[in-house]
Amino acid sequence: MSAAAVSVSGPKDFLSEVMAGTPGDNRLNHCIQCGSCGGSCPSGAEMEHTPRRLFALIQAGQRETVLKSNAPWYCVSCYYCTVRCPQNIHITDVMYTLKAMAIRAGLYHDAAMPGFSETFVDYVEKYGRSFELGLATRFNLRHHPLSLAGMAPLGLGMLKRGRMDLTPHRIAGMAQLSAILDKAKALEGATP
Amino acid sequence: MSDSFEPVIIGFTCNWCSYRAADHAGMTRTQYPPNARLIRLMCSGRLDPTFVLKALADGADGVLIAGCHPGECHYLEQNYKALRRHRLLQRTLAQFGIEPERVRLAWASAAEGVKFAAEISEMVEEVRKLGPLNWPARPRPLATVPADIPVLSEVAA
Amino acid sequence: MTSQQERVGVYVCHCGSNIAGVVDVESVVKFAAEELKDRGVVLARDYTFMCSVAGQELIEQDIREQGLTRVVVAACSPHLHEKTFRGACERAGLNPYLAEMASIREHVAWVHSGHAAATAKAKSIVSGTVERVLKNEALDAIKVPIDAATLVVGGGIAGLQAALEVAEAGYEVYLIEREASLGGHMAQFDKTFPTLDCAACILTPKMASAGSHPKIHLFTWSEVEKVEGFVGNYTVSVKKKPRYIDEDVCTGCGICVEKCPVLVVDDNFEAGIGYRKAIYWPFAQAVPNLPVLDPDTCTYFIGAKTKDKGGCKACEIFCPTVPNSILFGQKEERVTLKVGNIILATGWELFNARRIPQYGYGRLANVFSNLELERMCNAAGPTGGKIVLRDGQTAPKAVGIVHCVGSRDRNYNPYCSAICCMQSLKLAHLVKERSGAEVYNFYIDIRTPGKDYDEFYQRVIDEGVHFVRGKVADVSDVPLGPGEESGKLYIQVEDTLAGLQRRIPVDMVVLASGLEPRHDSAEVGKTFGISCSTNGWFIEKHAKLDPIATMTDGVFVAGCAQGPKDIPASVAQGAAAAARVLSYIRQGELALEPVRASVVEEQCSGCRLCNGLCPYNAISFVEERRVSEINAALCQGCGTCVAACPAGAIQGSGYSNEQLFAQIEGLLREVRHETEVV
Amino acid sequence: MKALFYPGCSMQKNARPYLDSLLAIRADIDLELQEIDDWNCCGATEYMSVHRVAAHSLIGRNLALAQQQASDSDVLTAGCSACYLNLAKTDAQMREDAHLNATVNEALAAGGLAYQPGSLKVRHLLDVVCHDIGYAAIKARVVKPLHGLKVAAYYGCQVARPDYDGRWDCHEHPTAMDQLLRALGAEPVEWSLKTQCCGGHMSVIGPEVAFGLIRRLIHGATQAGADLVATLCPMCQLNLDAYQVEMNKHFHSDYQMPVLYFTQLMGLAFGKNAGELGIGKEFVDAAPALAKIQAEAPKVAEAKRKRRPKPSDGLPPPRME
Repeated sequence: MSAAAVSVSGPKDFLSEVMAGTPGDNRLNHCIQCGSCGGSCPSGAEMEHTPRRLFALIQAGQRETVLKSNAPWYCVSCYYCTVRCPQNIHITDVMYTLKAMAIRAGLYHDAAMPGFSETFVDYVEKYGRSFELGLATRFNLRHHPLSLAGMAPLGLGMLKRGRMDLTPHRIAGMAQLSAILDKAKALEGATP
Repeated sequence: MSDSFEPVIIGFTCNWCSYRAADHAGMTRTQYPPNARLIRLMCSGRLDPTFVLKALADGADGVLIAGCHPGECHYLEQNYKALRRHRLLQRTLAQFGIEPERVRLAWASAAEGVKFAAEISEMVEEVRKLGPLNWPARPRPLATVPADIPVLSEVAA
Repeated sequence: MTSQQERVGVYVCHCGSNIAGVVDVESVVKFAAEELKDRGVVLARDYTFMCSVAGQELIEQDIREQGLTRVVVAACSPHLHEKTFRGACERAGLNPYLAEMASIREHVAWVHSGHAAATAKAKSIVSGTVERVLKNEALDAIKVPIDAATLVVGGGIAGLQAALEVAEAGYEVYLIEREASLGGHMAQFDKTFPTLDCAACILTPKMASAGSHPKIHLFTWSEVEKVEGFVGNYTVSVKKKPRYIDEDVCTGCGICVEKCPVLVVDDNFEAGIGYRKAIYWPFAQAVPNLPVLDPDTCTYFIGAKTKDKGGCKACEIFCPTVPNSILFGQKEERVTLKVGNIILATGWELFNARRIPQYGYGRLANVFSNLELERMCNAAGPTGGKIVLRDGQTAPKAVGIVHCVGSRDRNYNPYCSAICCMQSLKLAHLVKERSGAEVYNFYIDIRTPGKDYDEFYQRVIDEGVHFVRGKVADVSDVPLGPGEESGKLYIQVEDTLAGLQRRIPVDMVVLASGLEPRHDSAEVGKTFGISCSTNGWFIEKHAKLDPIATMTDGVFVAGCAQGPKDIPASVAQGAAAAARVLSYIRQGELALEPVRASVVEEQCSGCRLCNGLCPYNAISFVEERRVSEINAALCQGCGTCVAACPAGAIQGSGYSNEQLFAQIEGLLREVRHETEVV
Repeated sequence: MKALFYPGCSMQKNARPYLDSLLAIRADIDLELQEIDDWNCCGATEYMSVHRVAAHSLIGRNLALAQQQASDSDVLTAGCSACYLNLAKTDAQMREDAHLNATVNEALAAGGLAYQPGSLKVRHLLDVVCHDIGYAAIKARVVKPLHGLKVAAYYGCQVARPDYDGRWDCHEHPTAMDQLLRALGAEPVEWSLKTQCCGGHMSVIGPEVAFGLIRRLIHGATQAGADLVATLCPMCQLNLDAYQVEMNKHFHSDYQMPVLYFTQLMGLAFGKNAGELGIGKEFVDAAPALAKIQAEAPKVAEAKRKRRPKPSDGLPPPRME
């Protein structure tokens, strides 16, 4: 084995870190590499690594490869893998953990994926509600400027049918929500 | 000695299910706290209530009574007698000021090492919270038959 | 005190590193030798393996030379080696019941990791055992006579083997089978792995031998309802279900079956892919060679129930025997049997793949179970051995075999069903041979640990069967993209070796459904006084050293009732169970643990409280003397009456109050000392 | 019955027809909804990807407000699958994970709030309608049965999975909506894709993946002979309806499969007019499909006379038993 293939932190550390970051009895260490997750995944064909492969890489301590993978970002949260997993691993929850870890480590490979999530989060943190028009526009402007024009008919169609707001709605308890989220983030930063 | 209180538990187990559940915990290397010491009876129905009183009087902080699951007794239904005696025991001990949690009844089949270990772990934590049992206040010298412990005739059946 | 006169030897076993790796054995020995000296311990030793011949000789030598009167062995669970060490004592002339074991492996070393706490606990246990053994009494084993007749429950290959072995040795066997014929699941198969012997060719001779053996009394279409008694002396009540056939008259000519106009799906023998009549042969080579009438589908019975008048009666009309063999009025019968031993070979059931909806079984026409495919491969089956789609005609061009259906899956059964890999390889071979179809096996691991099994796997690879490593995600009849053809079944899977998601179009899917315990195994276990594992299989006495006996003396297990296994293992276990039974029979009587209750009449007040407590009705009241009395032959030694007697008049040998009080004191030795110090 | 109601952002706008139709039928089914005052966005599947604890706290605020405002019902219902799942997930994981529970409550305390996990029963609207109101009560309200309308009941992912509280009969092939449709007089079609993914956020971040999934669903419903798809989730409706047009462009196909909310179909069966139910705001026009509704119940094909099976019939048919 080449030196580069050996993880610096040691394989077990990364596995423990991912498990600790995922709530409940997530059983990630029980993976038997059967592939029922990768087989069940609606976007599995587009993933650089199937969930199964990611779990092997996690066990092997390949932190960077895992956190750079597009796989977690292609997760659509359909939970097929979770309910079908013969080892009852909470796979979807692990995907959330990996996304958050990738953002923290700044290791995501295509900014578009986390970009969508982060844009969404921005709106929620500013208004307390999501705002589809703003979200789609800002996301596409930032990441897919060319496709913006292509999607315009859909946006217009939504507006025409009264299914899209032109301005965002702000909740009354915005200060309260901000206080909660700030505290939560501080606590999240404090605990791994 | 560590400063935290380590309770001593005496466990009465039956030959067919719960003692073997303890064996099964061993075979599957299921870890649990070392506070319990087991006594094998042929059946939980053999449990004479005075055994429990004796154990508590001699320094145990809690007593576990473990038998086969209801309906699975090796001797058909004798574990139901253990169930009845356990209830009466708890009532009687309450009159002595002893918390009912100190006498726990559990069912475990020969295949349930994990359950048996969990019962012990839970019980150790519960009794740890209750603290040491100093009852009766003065210990007896070794090897005397506890003649002054009341025989619970109403517990018999 | 008596303890002053007794000479106790304490032996602490290392069990290699099993005990010594956690418990400080030397410290335990020192404790016994020094601290327990005043309790009568005259010597304490440790040894790597006490159970070895050398270890046992050590004890024997000490008994002879040091004059030990009591022995304590701190080692594994008494369920493993109590007999071993009692045997050693007996050989040295010490009553075997003056020895006791202290379990410091299963109850200490294997469940605790802190050395200090584990060692302290081991000392308490040794102390408790020493106190107990001081109160032990010399006892004699109880001898019970063994009835030479044997009950075998289940007429599959395991039960057949057991029954034939016992009968060949010259003893009576009652063979009970729930279905209408002997044969079990093996009779449904076409070929057997890995040799591809025809299942019927090797099974039916055994069925015929059992059917005609003068020592074997066959009860098919029958079930055991109740079992009473104990080893050597069981009374068994058997329910014979009505076949509506006069077994003594019927010649098995089959005209009734031919004339019956009602055709129904045969969910039993044909696994749902074939038909049978309302009066039917269980299958062609059935033993006994008698049809059975199914009142739920018979026109006469349905008519009699709904309209108060029967109809049809074609079977009766055409029956050529005199008197007529059809008995519409036949009723359930009950038979009582006396036997000394029981062999349970009740077998398994197929996992119901409908529980995994994503595989489409029961919904998609061309998804079959492995058992259905076994019938399809069988020349005597509904398709005459042709591999066809649901239309009964079209041969599949591609077939996918899905492994681990309901097995190795915590959503269903966590265990490996042990036989499905080999069965799937066999089916792959047969499908390929019969239809020429491309065959894909989808597996997690191929498990071929039997003799010549992996060689068979290699052969199937050579035959061109495809292998894809991945647990199948789903089977669907809907194409994903415009490039996918309609009318196919798509197997979606991650090819884990290629790291790709694949969708493989096939015409037929075969689900390698796993083995499950019989749905009523818990109830059956209760009837025979044995228990089931969490997965529902009968629990053997010891997983390694006694996989044949059970916790109930005189009840043995064989075949899949004890856990999934293949035919050779079932046959071996059936024969082994028979050997155990024969050994009991030849001994003529059996030595039982002398754990029994007895009444000390002088102390008995005649309150009768104990009378109703005994589950075996062993306690009766003697009017003349106004005392209760215990029948030692009936008593099983549970001790409930001992605990209940308000006068303390009932003695429990082996588990006396004195022994148990002493053990409590011994276990709490250091706590008592501490409190005294305080 | 009475229930606390969490509408969610989608129902406010893009899924307005869902909300409108729900409001239109609630009196008929005797469902009293108490909207959580000043609720905030649930974070969809996005917030959880960025900040896990903050995401649970974001959801926790809604749970805490609901618990505070609850008067005589502990049922909290949401119509959007993602909202429902998020609320249920936070409640379940706070129950299971003591550390998470403590952390979220510490965050909530910064806003003067607290939530006791398990104090509310989080339920999807379909669950409340089918299992609490019940099919019999619904059937009794039907004045214009949807006779002749073949509907593919589409549940999507997040209602039946992971199903923290065991509310559904099956993770893959639930039957509640099928039974509801039957109660309305419609004919649910048998199809394989009831809980397959609609594409979720892939329609925005990776449209080609989404188009494949959308096509499969629309094709599956068409192949099963459905006149329309009934859904219970704004995201599913948006992907299957609005993106159906884009998907057609992508594959050069011409699927025309209308997608309506189950509440809209309930409204039709209860005799409400289409406008009141928000019908007409869908991209793929539902009018041609709805025109198939017949006044009379279609004659059930007469049960085939029992005849003896013949070998030419092939093997006995598969059964679900």
